[in-house]
Amino acid sequence: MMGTIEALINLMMADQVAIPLLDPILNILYGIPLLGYLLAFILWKPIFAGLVCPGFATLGVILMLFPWIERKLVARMQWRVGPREILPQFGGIIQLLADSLRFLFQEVIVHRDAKQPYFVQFPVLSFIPALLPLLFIPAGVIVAVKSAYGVQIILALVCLFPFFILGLGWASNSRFAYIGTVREAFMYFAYEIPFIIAVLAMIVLYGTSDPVAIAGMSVPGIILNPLAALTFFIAAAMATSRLPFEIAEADQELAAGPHVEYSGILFGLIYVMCYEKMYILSGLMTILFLGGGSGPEIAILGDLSGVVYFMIKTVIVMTLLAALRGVYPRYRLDQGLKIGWSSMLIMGTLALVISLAEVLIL
Amino acid sequence: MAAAGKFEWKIAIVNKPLKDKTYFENLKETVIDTGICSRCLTCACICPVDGIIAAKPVDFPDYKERCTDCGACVRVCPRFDYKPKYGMGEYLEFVAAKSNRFVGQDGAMVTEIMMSAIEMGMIDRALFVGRNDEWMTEVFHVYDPSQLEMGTLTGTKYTFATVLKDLKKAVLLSKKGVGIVGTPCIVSGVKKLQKEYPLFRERVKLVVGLFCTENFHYEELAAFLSEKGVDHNRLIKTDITKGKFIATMEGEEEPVTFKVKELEEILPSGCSVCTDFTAVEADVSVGSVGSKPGFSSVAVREKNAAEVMDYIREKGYAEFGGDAVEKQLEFLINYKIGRFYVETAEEEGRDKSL
Amino acid sequence: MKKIVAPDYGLGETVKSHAAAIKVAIKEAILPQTVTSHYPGERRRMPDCFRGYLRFDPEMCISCFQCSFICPANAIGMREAPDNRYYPTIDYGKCIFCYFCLDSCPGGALKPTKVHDVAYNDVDEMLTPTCDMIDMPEIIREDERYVEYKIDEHDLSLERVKGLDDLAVELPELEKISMVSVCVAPENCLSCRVCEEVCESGAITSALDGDEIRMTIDTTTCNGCGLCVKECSMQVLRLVRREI
Amino acid sequence: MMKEEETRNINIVNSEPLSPLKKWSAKWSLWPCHFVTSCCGVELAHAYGCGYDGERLGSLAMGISRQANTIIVEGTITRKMARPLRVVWEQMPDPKFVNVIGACGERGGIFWNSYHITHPHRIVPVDFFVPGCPVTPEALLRGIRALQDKIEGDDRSTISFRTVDLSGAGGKKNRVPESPKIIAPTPLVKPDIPSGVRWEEGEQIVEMLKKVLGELVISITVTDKDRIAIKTTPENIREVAARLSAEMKIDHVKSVNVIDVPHERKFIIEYTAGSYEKELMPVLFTIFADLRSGKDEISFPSLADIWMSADYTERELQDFFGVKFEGNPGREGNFLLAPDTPKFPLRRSFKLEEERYVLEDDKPFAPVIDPPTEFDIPLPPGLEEEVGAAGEYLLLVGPHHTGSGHLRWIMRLKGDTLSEVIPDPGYVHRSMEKLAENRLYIQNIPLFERLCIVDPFNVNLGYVRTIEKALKIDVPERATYIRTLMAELSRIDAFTYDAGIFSLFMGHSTGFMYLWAIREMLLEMITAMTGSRCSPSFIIPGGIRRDISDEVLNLVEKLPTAVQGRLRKFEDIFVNNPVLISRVKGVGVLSREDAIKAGIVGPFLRASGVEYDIRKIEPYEAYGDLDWEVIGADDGDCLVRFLVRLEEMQESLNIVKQCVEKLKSMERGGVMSEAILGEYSEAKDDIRGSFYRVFGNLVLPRGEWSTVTEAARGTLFFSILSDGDSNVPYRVRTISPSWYNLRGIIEASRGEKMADFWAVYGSFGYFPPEADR
Repeated sequence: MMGTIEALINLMMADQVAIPLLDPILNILYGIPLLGYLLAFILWKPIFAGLVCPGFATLGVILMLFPWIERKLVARMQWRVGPREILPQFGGIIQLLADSLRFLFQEVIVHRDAKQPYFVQFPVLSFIPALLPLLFIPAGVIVAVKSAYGVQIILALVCLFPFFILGLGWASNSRFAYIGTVREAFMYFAYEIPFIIAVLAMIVLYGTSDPVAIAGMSVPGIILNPLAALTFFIAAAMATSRLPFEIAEADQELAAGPHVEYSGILFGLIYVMCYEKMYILSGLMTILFLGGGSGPEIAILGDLSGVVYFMIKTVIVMTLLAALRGVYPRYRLDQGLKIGWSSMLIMGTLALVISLAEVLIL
Repeated sequence: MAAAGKFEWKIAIVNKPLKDKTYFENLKETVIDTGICSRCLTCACICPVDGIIAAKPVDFPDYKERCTDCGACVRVCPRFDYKPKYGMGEYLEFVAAKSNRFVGQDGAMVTEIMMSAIEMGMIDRALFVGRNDEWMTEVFHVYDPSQLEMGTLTGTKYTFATVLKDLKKAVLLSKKGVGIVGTPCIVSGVKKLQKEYPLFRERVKLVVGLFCTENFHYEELAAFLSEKGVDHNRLIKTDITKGKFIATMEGEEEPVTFKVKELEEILPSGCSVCTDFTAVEADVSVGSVGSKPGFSSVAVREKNAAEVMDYIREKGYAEFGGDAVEKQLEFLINYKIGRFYVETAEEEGRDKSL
Repeated sequence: MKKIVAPDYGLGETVKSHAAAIKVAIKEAILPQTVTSHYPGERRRMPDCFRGYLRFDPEMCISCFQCSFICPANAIGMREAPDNRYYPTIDYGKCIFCYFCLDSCPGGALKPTKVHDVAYNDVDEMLTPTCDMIDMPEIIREDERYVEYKIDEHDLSLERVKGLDDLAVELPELEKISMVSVCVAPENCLSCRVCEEVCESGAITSALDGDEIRMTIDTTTCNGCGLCVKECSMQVLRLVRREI
Repeated sequence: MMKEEETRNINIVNSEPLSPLKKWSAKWSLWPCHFVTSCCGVELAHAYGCGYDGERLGSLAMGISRQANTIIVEGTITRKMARPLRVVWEQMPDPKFVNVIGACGERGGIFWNSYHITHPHRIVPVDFFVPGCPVTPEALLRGIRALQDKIEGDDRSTISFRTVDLSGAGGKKNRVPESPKIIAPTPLVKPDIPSGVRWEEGEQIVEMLKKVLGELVISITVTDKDRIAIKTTPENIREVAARLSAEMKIDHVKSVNVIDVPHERKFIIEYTAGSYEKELMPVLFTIFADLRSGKDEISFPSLADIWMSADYTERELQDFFGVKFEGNPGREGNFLLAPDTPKFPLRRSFKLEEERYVLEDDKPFAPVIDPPTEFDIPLPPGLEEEVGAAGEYLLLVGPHHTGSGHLRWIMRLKGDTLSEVIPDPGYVHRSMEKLAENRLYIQNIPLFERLCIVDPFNVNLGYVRTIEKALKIDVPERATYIRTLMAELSRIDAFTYDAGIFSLFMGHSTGFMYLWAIREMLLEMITAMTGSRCSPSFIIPGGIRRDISDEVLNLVEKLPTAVQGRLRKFEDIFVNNPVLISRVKGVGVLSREDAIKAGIVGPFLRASGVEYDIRKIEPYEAYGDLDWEVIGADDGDCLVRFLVRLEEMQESLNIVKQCVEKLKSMERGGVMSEAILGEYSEAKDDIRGSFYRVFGNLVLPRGEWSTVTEAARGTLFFSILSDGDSNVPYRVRTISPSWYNLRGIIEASRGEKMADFWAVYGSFGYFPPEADR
């Protein structure tokens, strides 16, 4: 028994997140029984990836802060201020805390016409595809599950999202939700193929589909194949229902489409899920095109330096996606489909050709 | 215009027989309660607080609170100091005529005279008596011939009209002048108003009197008629010819008829003391008696009315059927005078017996 | 007629206008032309002609009812004060702030304020009786600055000034048009004394003088409210200019 | 029931043990649901627009009732809107809060005795009432702040008064004066009384008409310049209309009117038609016939198949008067009114509550209105079966839908294609016409202004011009320039509003905000000039209420360039955005013929190629002296409809510039016509102190007086029927541009994709309070 624990601790100690800055403190903490074990456990790279970054903790912070960033940024573009009075000294940074608590405490209405078990299940279940990809996304050298097929797995899980949205809409049993769902389904077909082609182009280019390996490449993908990056970015905007492709949710037309009947914490979950999706796609984009956690090494942070770079890049991508809201109006469904099936498909194919050419020539 | 200081004017106090009571109580006791009230509503017309209403009998329900005790009602009441008028009265001409423009009872000359006066610009509105679907009388201000199209303005109404109640309002709203049509008692009221107040002298430009034997209270007449089998919802036309009352109803071929005499049982007391059949004081009196069927007899008494008649002649608006025969009226004139004396005698007799 | 032609974008123009849109967005994200005023921390300074809550000065009121008559929302009801005069009360549950009342008030008894941001928790409280209208109302104020909108040739900008904006407004005195009631047709007078009853200033009096009634209008005390003229059923009275 | 409900939500927030967290989160996350009920919604948009930005307080204007927790009732709740209000309230999860803004929602405001309003606090529990008409954004935010305080446990009104003792020496008890209204008994109601104006072309047209119509008509009268009244009979009217339409090219109806004349036992049915042929453009042809009202059902032949533009108006009158228009394609049931509205409310026999001028006790005076007991709004009978049989499905959009405005669109969809949109208006029908019949002429100025508080001066001007036309008053030159200036500011005001909503419909909130910044500037100007942001009631018969100072003029002078600066950014980010262009180009096309047929007006008609601008063809105010151009286009799609208005805005700024220049060179003062002031001629610079004395007894000459005014969204028709004696109008008919354009929206969206409906809707700048009247 003791032996197993010992072995486990050794295993964990061998693969700890190295943070030179915190070393003195950590060394003391390691010495304390139990707490030391706990710390070792948390700082064990696979666990650290899952629990801290890019996993739960980071996700939590992102979810609490990013909508605020989005709202502030768009507000700025729109000549106004955005959330503020809740904490005027810090520009209302805790706004989302209030909103999410309010959702938590608010009544959840499951209306009579809803397909009731599913109506409650789907928002909860949708966390599976939302959380699992995080295990495969490397923040620098920290990753929960190393896999040679990491990118494909992420892709596969991300592609599960629309099914849950379809489920939400179906379970809502409302006409607006229904139309929103149909739109979501149509859009899914439109962006999925260019999206996959763009990723494929990068896999071809890199010759590997291990996210850690891809992130470690010396030249970022956006320079190698900007067209693929653009295709991926637009497809990501479509997949996350950002303007100008906010077609399924279309507030003014469908009153938020699939989400129209959700209230209280169930809506809170859906709201969170949308941002998770954005986080994952931005993370994927960072890995595929922006070199993941690479950047000038900050010695004092050790392994965390990669994490920091990864997070900065991801948040920038997310911000860009969010900023679209301030710039563009919304396309019509058929236009969205046309863009997906024509321009983007062509762009994706061209990107693939470029990748192949680069691979063949270089 | 007004210099600083005081602005004064004086009004003579009206006599009241019962010194310790208000004017309205005077009016009530001497006229309304004694039954000589003709329901002409001259008092309601002049009342400054608009409190006197055309109830049966005429009343001022909350006079204790609202009456300002100004005496105007007493001052204008034609029956307060009643000197009965009778006979044919003076007239400039007495002709039979028939309007070419309007259709109404007999010659529709009342309508013609009023409309011509409006057309001439003598008056800008005329007060007519209309009726609603229940055959209740209502006042109708006529400004334009097109308003006559609905057809409830012409023809005899047989029930008391409230036309005088609106006279002050009409006079104040009018810019040129007002014409009024009424029974002899209403005409007396208007003349009394004109005598007392310059406002009415200036603004009431034409008073058309109607030949009248009596009028009824609406409720009583309605009850009487329904007893006779007249349904006022379907009533189209009423008429009196040769001592018979004829009521034509929609959907029934045979009109209901009965003798006029029968109506005497519901004759209001105010009418029974009236002896004026031809509206002696009017500017022009119009009636059907005295001329051949389809024509009206027009007794032109004053100059203003003569002007209107000249205008009608000039424009050819009416067909003239020669002079009307005064003789034919005598029966009714005398009937009315006779009735008065019988009534008074009866009443005096009763008094004696008490 | 000047005809508008719809634009037809080629690829070049499309890219260009995409770029233009993005450029504006970036520019505004970095250097925004924000126009937000931070109510309740600061409040907009309204011009003096702003129509807010009304104040009332009983000294100037001639009880002419004109504010009540003109009010399109019937928000002003005259109410008898303990001194038997009729003063206005305003129901802010109906008031539409058109200031017809203020413009009608011949005595200048109604005065404007710039109070407009008020919330009531009970709809019945919204009726403001006369006695409450005399002093400036107190409202909850959290403002420390006031904002003035400055518009110049280039842009609209906000100018923030520390301090509290005074919400009371004194309008410049206007030349009053003073009227007085006179009798133009005494022969039509019914001597009903309605004018006397309606006269708040006590300028109209009646007295028995032998067998006549003497009606008197004291033109010095008459405040020209016009109620007697309006109420006279024979229209024997008229308002005329007071000669000075 | 209501008492429990009132405290329920605050009890939830107060319940232990997590109450501090609950309070804190609820306080800073008051999301108002999208429930625009009336014109105060404009100021709500300002409170959440960039000028005040309600989001600062954590109050995000979120559309959907399920996710929001606050209802801000914006003004009037009509009988029809009362139902959605209750439904929305019930859809919302607890804890939830309700604020009522605007006088209409409290005790009815200017519509206090309307037959179609209710009091929201009798339908849902209300936390706070904010006075104003419309409320200012600051007041709205004060309501939010008060609500926040209430959640924290401090429930109070935000105003307190110092009570001053009024008791003095008791005088004599005074008599209470009577109502100032003069109502003539059995008045003469006649639409064809000549005003005595010489108009030679009119005589020629009458000759022509006589030739065309021959025996079919009773009389043809020139009543006024540019107005010809044709009297006919109910039997002949269809033939008259058919001939006029075929031979005289009279191609649209401006108004259908029913005048109830109970004392003459008749209805006058009146069609006011016009033509878009160059030479007949300014002339109004009033074709009317008397309809005897008997005891049976009253019916009149419909002209909707000859003039499609008469269709909706006939349906509306069917609700109002119970006059059945035989042959009108409308469905059964009420078109405009709620199912439980009193029957035929515009008949004269339907009496409204009378005003009270004296308050006897401390009770505020408002009629007691029972709220509706049922909360669904029925669909037209048989529609669902019909739609099912056609293989289509129904989508009910509104009235509390984020993209519906205040009316319900019943969409018949086949796949993603709209086969038909059936409008269900009337949610903001506040019975202005009926109210106007019960108020003094002058009191109707603010009343009609509530038609459209984003275009207040034009509506104001429309009504006032009608009065001036009747009274034959000339307005002083300075006043005409100020009025023109204001009318143009108002045009920009309305355009920026509509364009803002359009960008929102297109999903572009930045465009909305940019325009709202421009609107803040405009409203600042309007406030500086008049003292009110949205409802100035500044234009009065004979001039304006007071002169404008030079300082304000200096401000206005700078406005055009400042606006243009901001507008350029809006153009870059929204108008020229390729996404927008691809969204709206070629969508919702109305050809010239279709546009005229559907009866659309204003810039939307011009966008379809009809050169019709009342400011040009019949210049009123100062338009004749100014240098400007009519803007039009040929495409008739959503894009040019929008671009035409955008260009028109530039033209308006240009006019503003010219007006200011002219005004600065003019001597100050004298902005009221002395003819109307009479003895009160000192009031010519400032009406203060003499308003009632001058206007209280305003009486119009007898007859019907009609004007058309070019409001921001097109022709605004006013017709006042006066009996010549009363100081209240006998009948006022107004048809607003949005009501005309409603048909345009329906016609243009037919066969388009579902999402394009909002492009069409937005491009028409439909403003429901204006349409519903």
